Amino acid sequence: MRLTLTPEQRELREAVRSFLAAASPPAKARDGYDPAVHARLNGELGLSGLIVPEEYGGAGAGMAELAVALEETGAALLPGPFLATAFAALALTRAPDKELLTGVAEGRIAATLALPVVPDGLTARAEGGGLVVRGTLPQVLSGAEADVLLAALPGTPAGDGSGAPGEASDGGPVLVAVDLGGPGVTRVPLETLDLTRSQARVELDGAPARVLGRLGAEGAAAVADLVAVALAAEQLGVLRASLDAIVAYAKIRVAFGRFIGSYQGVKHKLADMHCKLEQAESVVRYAAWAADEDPAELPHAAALAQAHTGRACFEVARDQLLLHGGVGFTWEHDAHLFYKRAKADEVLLGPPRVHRARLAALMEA
Amino acid sequence: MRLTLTPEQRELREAVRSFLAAASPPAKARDGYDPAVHARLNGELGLSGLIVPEEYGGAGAGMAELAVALEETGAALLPGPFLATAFAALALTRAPDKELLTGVAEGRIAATLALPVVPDGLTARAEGGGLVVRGTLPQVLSGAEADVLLAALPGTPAGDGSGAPGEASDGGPVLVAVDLGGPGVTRVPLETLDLTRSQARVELDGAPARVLGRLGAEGAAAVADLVAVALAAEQLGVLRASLDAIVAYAKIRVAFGRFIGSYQGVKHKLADMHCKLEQAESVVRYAAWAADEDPAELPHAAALAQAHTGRACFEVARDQLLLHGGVGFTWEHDAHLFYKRAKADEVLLGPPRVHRARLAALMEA
Amino acid sequence: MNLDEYRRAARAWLRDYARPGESAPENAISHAKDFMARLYDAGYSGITWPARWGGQGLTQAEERAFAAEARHFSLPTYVFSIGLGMTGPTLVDRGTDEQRERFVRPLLRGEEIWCQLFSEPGAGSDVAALQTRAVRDGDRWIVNGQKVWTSVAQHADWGLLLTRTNPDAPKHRGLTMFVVGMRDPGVTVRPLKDMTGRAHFNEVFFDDVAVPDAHRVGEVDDGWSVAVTTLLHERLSISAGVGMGRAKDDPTSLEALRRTADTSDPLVRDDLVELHIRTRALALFNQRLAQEAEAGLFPGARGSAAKLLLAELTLFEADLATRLAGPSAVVGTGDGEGAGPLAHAISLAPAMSLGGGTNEIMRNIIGERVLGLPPGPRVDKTVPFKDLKVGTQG
Amino acid sequence: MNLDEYRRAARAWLRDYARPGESAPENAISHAKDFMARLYDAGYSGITWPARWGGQGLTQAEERAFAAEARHFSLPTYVFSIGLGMTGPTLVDRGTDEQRERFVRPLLRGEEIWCQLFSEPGAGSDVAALQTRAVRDGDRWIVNGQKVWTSVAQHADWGLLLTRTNPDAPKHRGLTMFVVGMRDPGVTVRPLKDMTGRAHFNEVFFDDVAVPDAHRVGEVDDGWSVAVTTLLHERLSISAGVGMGRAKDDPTSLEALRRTADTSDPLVRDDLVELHIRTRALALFNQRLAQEAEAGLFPGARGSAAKLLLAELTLFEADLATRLAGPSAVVGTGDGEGAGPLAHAISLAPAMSLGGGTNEIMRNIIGERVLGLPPGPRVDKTVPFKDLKVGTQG
Repeated sequence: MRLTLTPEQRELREAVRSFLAAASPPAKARDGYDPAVHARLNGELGLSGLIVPEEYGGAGAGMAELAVALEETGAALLPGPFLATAFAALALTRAPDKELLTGVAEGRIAATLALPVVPDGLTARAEGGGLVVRGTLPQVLSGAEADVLLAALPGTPAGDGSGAPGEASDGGPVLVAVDLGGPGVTRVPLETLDLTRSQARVELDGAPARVLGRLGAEGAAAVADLVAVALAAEQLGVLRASLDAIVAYAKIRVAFGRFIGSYQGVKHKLADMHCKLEQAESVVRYAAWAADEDPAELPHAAALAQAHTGRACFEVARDQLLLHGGVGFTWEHDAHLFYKRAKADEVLLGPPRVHRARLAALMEA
Repeated sequence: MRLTLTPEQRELREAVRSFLAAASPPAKARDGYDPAVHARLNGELGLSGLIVPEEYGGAGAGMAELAVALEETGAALLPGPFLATAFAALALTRAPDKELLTGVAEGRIAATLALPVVPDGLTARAEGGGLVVRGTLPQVLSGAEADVLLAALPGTPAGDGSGAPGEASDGGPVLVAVDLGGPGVTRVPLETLDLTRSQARVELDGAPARVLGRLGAEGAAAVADLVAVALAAEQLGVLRASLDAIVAYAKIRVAFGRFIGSYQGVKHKLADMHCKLEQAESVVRYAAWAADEDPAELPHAAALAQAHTGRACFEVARDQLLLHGGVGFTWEHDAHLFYKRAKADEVLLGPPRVHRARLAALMEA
Repeated sequence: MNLDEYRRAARAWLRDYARPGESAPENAISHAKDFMARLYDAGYSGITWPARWGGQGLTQAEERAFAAEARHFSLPTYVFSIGLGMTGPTLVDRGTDEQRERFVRPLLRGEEIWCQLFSEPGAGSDVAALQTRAVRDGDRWIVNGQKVWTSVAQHADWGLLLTRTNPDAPKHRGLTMFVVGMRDPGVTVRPLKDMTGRAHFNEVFFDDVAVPDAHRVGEVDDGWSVAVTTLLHERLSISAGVGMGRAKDDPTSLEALRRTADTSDPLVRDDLVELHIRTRALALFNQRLAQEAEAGLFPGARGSAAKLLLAELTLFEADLATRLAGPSAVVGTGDGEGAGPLAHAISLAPAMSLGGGTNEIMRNIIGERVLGLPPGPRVDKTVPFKDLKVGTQG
Repeated sequence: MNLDEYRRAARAWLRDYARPGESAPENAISHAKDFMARLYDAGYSGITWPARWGGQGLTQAEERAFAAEARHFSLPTYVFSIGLGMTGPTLVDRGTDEQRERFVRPLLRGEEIWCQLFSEPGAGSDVAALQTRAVRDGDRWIVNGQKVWTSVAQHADWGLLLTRTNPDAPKHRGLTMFVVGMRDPGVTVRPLKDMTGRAHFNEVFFDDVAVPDAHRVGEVDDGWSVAVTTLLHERLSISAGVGMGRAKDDPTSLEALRRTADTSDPLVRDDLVELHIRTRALALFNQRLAQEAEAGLFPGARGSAAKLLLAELTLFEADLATRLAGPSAVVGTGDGEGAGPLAHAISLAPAMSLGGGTNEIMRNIIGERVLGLPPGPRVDKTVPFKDLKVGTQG
């Protein structure tokens, strides 16, 4: 099990970090999605193609590398569909599709994935020689910005007249793609707590869908695990940047004639936050390793990553806001951007207790 | 609802406090039960008769007064069967018995109550014109020191041949008394974490028992609630004394040239401990009021008292030990006596989650 | 009239003139002023204040009795809260007779609205580190500087203003307090948008603002002792109100969560038990403090414990509510009404931990004034202010 | 021999000479000494120590490789841990050649046992506040005073002793380090009973003990810089071992609780999830630190984070285990075998938070040395020691 970065991974981190420091620092995140930055990220750095197999024009890297990238985009609170596209690309590792993978690798296609990985309320039916999808997804990450929606539809036994994708002869989920700019699609942007990343309600009323392949129950579970690990990597970045910000402030802010970082009331809390960071980084590296190297450990590692990192990230983001004092409560300061991203991330894959329940179930097994 | 002490209650507190400060300070508690102190407590202060009705020679006071006394005996870590006798006296409020109440009021009889209030594993049978009890109680509070054991036996319908007390025609529990010095009783003193108060295994093999009266399910539940409130009062005392001890030490112990209480690392923790004390006192006063004045609120108040105070007491006792530094880890120092009493109290009525589960059930209702 | 009669009369008056659940929109100033005038005429404004300056000259007992009754109503008195709770009592305690005569009665009658101008961007927890300068110019003073976190400044007629008059003295010994006219030339009030996206507070800028020396409160360079009086009143008024009432539609309250959460899940039920324990324990503590106060035992610094616990409970319950709700907690419905009540709650939750003294300041107060622990070493009490590090450096 | 070969050879040797699960009873000193001699002869004692003084002159890589293999065995080396981890490295770094020649090889071969004599009743976290005096008397020093929390003192031949030689200097500048013979006249070792009822440590009393000046380590009054070396080695050896192994029969471990707790209760299952999360997160952190160390990146002060987390986990798991077990957690069976394993665990749990630096000290280290936060003001660095408040006052 490798828990440290390789020299190549450290180089990747430096490249992404210095790009974002110039092109999209946290202060810019409140302005929302900047397609130009997104294009440069995918163009100059090829980041959208990082985990796309080489045969589709990507870099063929693994979760360990994606985690390094997501830690940096998280730390910068990068707006836009980067995480959503990564989720979609992870789903595509289980049902590869040349058109989509090539488009993602080239940065032409921004995609998103319906969550949870097998969402409620969508039905598919064969109509006019193709498949159409109906139903509403109440919250789709970057749903207003993405070009394509991937959704894992619950399959039904072949021969069933309901029109679900016939390929799904085991009844397991099937991955389909819907063109979000196409007919039968209504997107309603939602007001979000997290100002730095959008969500949308997506209403599908006979939207044409293309079957990408069968995930099966096991494949769908694996996609959910990969998504959980990817999100944890972003959370690690948010956590680290939150801590860095308040540590820096504690060294320059004075109260009662002393830097506030010299007070144990602040110093000891920052030390505890550092302990959370050390553990979160260890857990995320482990989960990324499991995603790349050990499918048998992945379910446990993914649940652990969300259960630990989601909470740690929010707690650190909350405490950095509080320790900033009054200025941290102002709109102009960045502290609340981290706090809100951390909360939005914590609940992105469901109430956090689902990850703990998953761990409990895996411990029983 | 009255949450403050009356002048009379404050006088009672002062009397018990000054008596114990002289006769049984915490440092003496490690020597264990001193019957002479116990006799003076009951004689000079009449404490064992505090809640015994006046018609049986007691003071006829309520839970509010008993709580005041238990807070002080808790703060002093008083060894011996005082709490056990109070538990028994609370049970007797639901099935009064002249002989026992008079004996308790006069300080002649030390009693205890089998816990939980309707314990498992005891059976009663009519034999030779009387009732005899069989079974083992694995842990009886002050079981080696008490003269009489009270136990609520699950009743069975009248006419059932199993020999349970016939009075219990509703199947609800019946309170019986067993002479712990009598035949058929074996008492095995147990090694205890809490050095200041003993427990014993009590094996009953045909021990003669006397039926005191029917509790019924409701009465047994009420006794359990009263016991929970009484224990919370003791816990409040342990909590307060723990905090007092470490606050005093923080004012005289020096590290790096400053009193340790001047460091925020210590000061802020002590402030949080004070917050727990303020809340615990409020909760205990409320629960004592409910015990005396509002039977409908008692179940909720009793569960709240244990759920809040049991945890707060242990946390404060633990933190005072830790903040004492190395000296707190020595056998000679009193810090561990509070820590161990707090832990023993926290689990006395079962795993602490039972109180939370009770609260959950009451919230549903 | 005994206390019971007083309380019954108050209840009857409130039933007639105040509606339960009535909201207090900040912009309905004229309505609020009308209500205050009626309250004053009925004898319920300034209950404990000296009759000579317009108060009723009664005791804390009557004040508490009225407050207990008023708790069942939502009075439109928000814009007067700074005047009634802080600046008014400061003038009564420390003002000149001319100042009392001029300012107190109009304040009690709701004719004039007050704000308090202490905090600065570089002086939050450490108020005495403030840098707004007042320089003497004959019988007046010229003020320059910036204040922040000022409630109701946009409506205020007058402000109680703490300034630095002697930078060569140690920081507590070179401050002077004034009453400043908020409509005077050179005073600019700008709404301060906070992390909820709303403007609950203001920034106030002073640009060569002239203040007559007759509006000085207390001696020159002795403003800190006046400010301590104000802050003491602030703390009392916060702790008196703490945890006593809450918005009925609070989506993070136990009642709301019991309706919305999945209570078939034992873990959710246990989360609600935890919230219930914390809520009840704090509510009971506040009730006990109130009972002690009614018996003449005032909470003093112990009120800081109630404030700290409320701050922590507020964070806990908003956090819990969002965790229970899951993804929907962080979005609105797309109808332009904002990101939803839970999102607003989690955004607002830190306010209680920051306003009226941070949690760290509360712990210092509890440690030093309740438990009697020694203070930490102070490097800022003797150095001339101009040589002291303040604010944000580098 | 490359690292893999080294590791395989070590594994083979351990299989032959050390048994898995072998216990290390403190009283089997002769057995322990025999084992150390064999370990030394095999080249596994002092792997990174200079060959000139008896070590193997290899690198951290070999040391880590051996440690990784040894983790699967329980070596009877406990009584040598202070010598190997702290006093030996200090002598190698700071001793004279005569001292190295005399002491290092016997230490590595297990012929002599060492203890460390720094802490005093009045100087725990603040070691430099110690009061044990050494007064020069020709070519020797006369020592009087008391030390505490001394592991293995009852078996030790030698102790590394920190004393005060100049009370007129500030506290860090008047200390001198010595090697003292633990069997010398005037040295009294007394077991110190701790809150578990056992004696894991000792008190050591010095009553006119003569120490030759040749046994002085470092310069006169420069003992603090020597002590810092020792404490650095202590911290490294604690953090290296932290969380790596644990007693197989620990009744508070997740494995034990999964066997004993009622896992049909969802709340119990969630408690075990919490324990699992904390245990795994810390274990993974330790593994990451170890991997970094193998790659040449040493943890330094970051090891304090691992130590702090282990201290907190130890408290949490003992507390949790007793809460899950309920009443039976706090009693024995009445057979004279004590109050039971959970009662012992809850008694022992605070030790990790107190020994090797309290949690507060760890947080200071993390804050200042990892995060680079400014230190608090120090009142004790310049005052002559004799004028400084130390220990317990009043």
